Amino acid sequence: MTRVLLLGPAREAAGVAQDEFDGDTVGEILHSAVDRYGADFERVLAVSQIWVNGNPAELTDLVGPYDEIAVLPPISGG
Amino acid sequence: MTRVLLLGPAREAAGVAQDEFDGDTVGEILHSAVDRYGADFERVLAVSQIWVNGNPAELTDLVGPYDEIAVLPPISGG
Amino acid sequence: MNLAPNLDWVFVSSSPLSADELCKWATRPNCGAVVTFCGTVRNTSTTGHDITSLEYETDVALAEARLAEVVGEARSRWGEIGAVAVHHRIGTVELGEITVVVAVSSPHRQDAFEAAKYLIDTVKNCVPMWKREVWEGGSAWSEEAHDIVSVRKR
Amino acid sequence: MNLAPNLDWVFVSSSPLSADELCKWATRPNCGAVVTFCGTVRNTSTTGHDITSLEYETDVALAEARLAEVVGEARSRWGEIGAVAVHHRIGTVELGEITVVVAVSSPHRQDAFEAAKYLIDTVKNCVPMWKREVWEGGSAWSEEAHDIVSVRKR
Repeated sequence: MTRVLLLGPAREAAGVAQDEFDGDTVGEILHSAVDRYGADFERVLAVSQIWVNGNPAELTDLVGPYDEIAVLPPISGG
Repeated sequence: MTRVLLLGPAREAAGVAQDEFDGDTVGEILHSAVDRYGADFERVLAVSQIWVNGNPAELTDLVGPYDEIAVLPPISGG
Repeated sequence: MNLAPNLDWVFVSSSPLSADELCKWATRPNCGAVVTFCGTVRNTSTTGHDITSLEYETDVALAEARLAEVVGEARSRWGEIGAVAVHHRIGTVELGEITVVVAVSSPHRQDAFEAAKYLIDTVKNCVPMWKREVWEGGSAWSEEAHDIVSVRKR
Repeated sequence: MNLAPNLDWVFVSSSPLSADELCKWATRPNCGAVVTFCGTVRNTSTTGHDITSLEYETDVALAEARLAEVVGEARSRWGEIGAVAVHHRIGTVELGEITVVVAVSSPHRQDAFEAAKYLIDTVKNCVPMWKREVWEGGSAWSEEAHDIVSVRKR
């Protein structure tokens, strides 16, 4: 299982701040996440950045059980 | 009598922070001040700005009993 | 608050922030200048309502790692700066309270001003942080949102 | 400390200065940015000694009048800034303590940074203030002295 962090509007759309998924790539895991959370989450995901272990990642990147995927919608800090 | 403020190194050279002098112009009063305080003060005065009531003044400016002359050596604030 | 480190201090917390605390911490024997920037909750809003508070959320570990990267980049640009702190509040922050505070000390004030300006600009562009605007009877995500920028791209 | 005025607050006093006090005072409902600058006593010196404290002297009325003129000039240059405070300490100020603090609030941080930088630069050039450096066993006037500059000439 790979941990997924869901931040800000992604957390709101998913209904949870973190979750766990099976899958070999970032893309597979996010696909499972859309299945689990539905259309609202899919819309947020479409405008979000994806990081793995704190760094920007591609959908084709491989992940394992010690990796952490983060879904980061557009920010508004400060 | 016109009040004279002596600031920083001018205060140190004169030995007092303020004093009073008779005289009709800024120049006359500062001349009397040199007579009263001596050569150390004269050296400080030579590099100082002179203000009357908070504004830069000329030696020929007339002053009266409600005016305040300030002797301001080079500054080093903040 | 946790034990303050020596030169770099990034911190994300739901506790109230203090400019004095960071100013005192940043003051060093060889640094005559300390510039602080405080972002505070104001009543004007991106959504047209009278704001009563803001709610910030993030993942603390991700945000602190990014803050540390921003501070490192500031050090590479201004080699003479002394202590650098960036603290960001999360959770509910009331009108007038501090949401983010930056403090930079330096032997010379020009560097401290420039680095502080760079730090707050870069924090706002590069650090993961989400803001909800709260008003009497409602709340919504801030509409001024933008993509996260990588620190080196600025 | 005396009663704080509404928008401009200049103050010369022998009491300790606080960045927090000015930051809080400067915070306004419509101003999301507060920049403060603190000048602190550092150990390096113009006279080559290890500084233990500084002694500032001035005429308080003359200095406060000049500070008010500097603040007025800042307002004429940055019309949107909110509250502006400049406090300067006189008397003995120990190593690490604050000698001067500037605080500026503004709806936008760019103005607050620029105005704060202008204010401290102009205060150092234009306000009558004399500094003695004090070390173990002696003291002397600072050797970085320069003529007072008129506010409008900057």
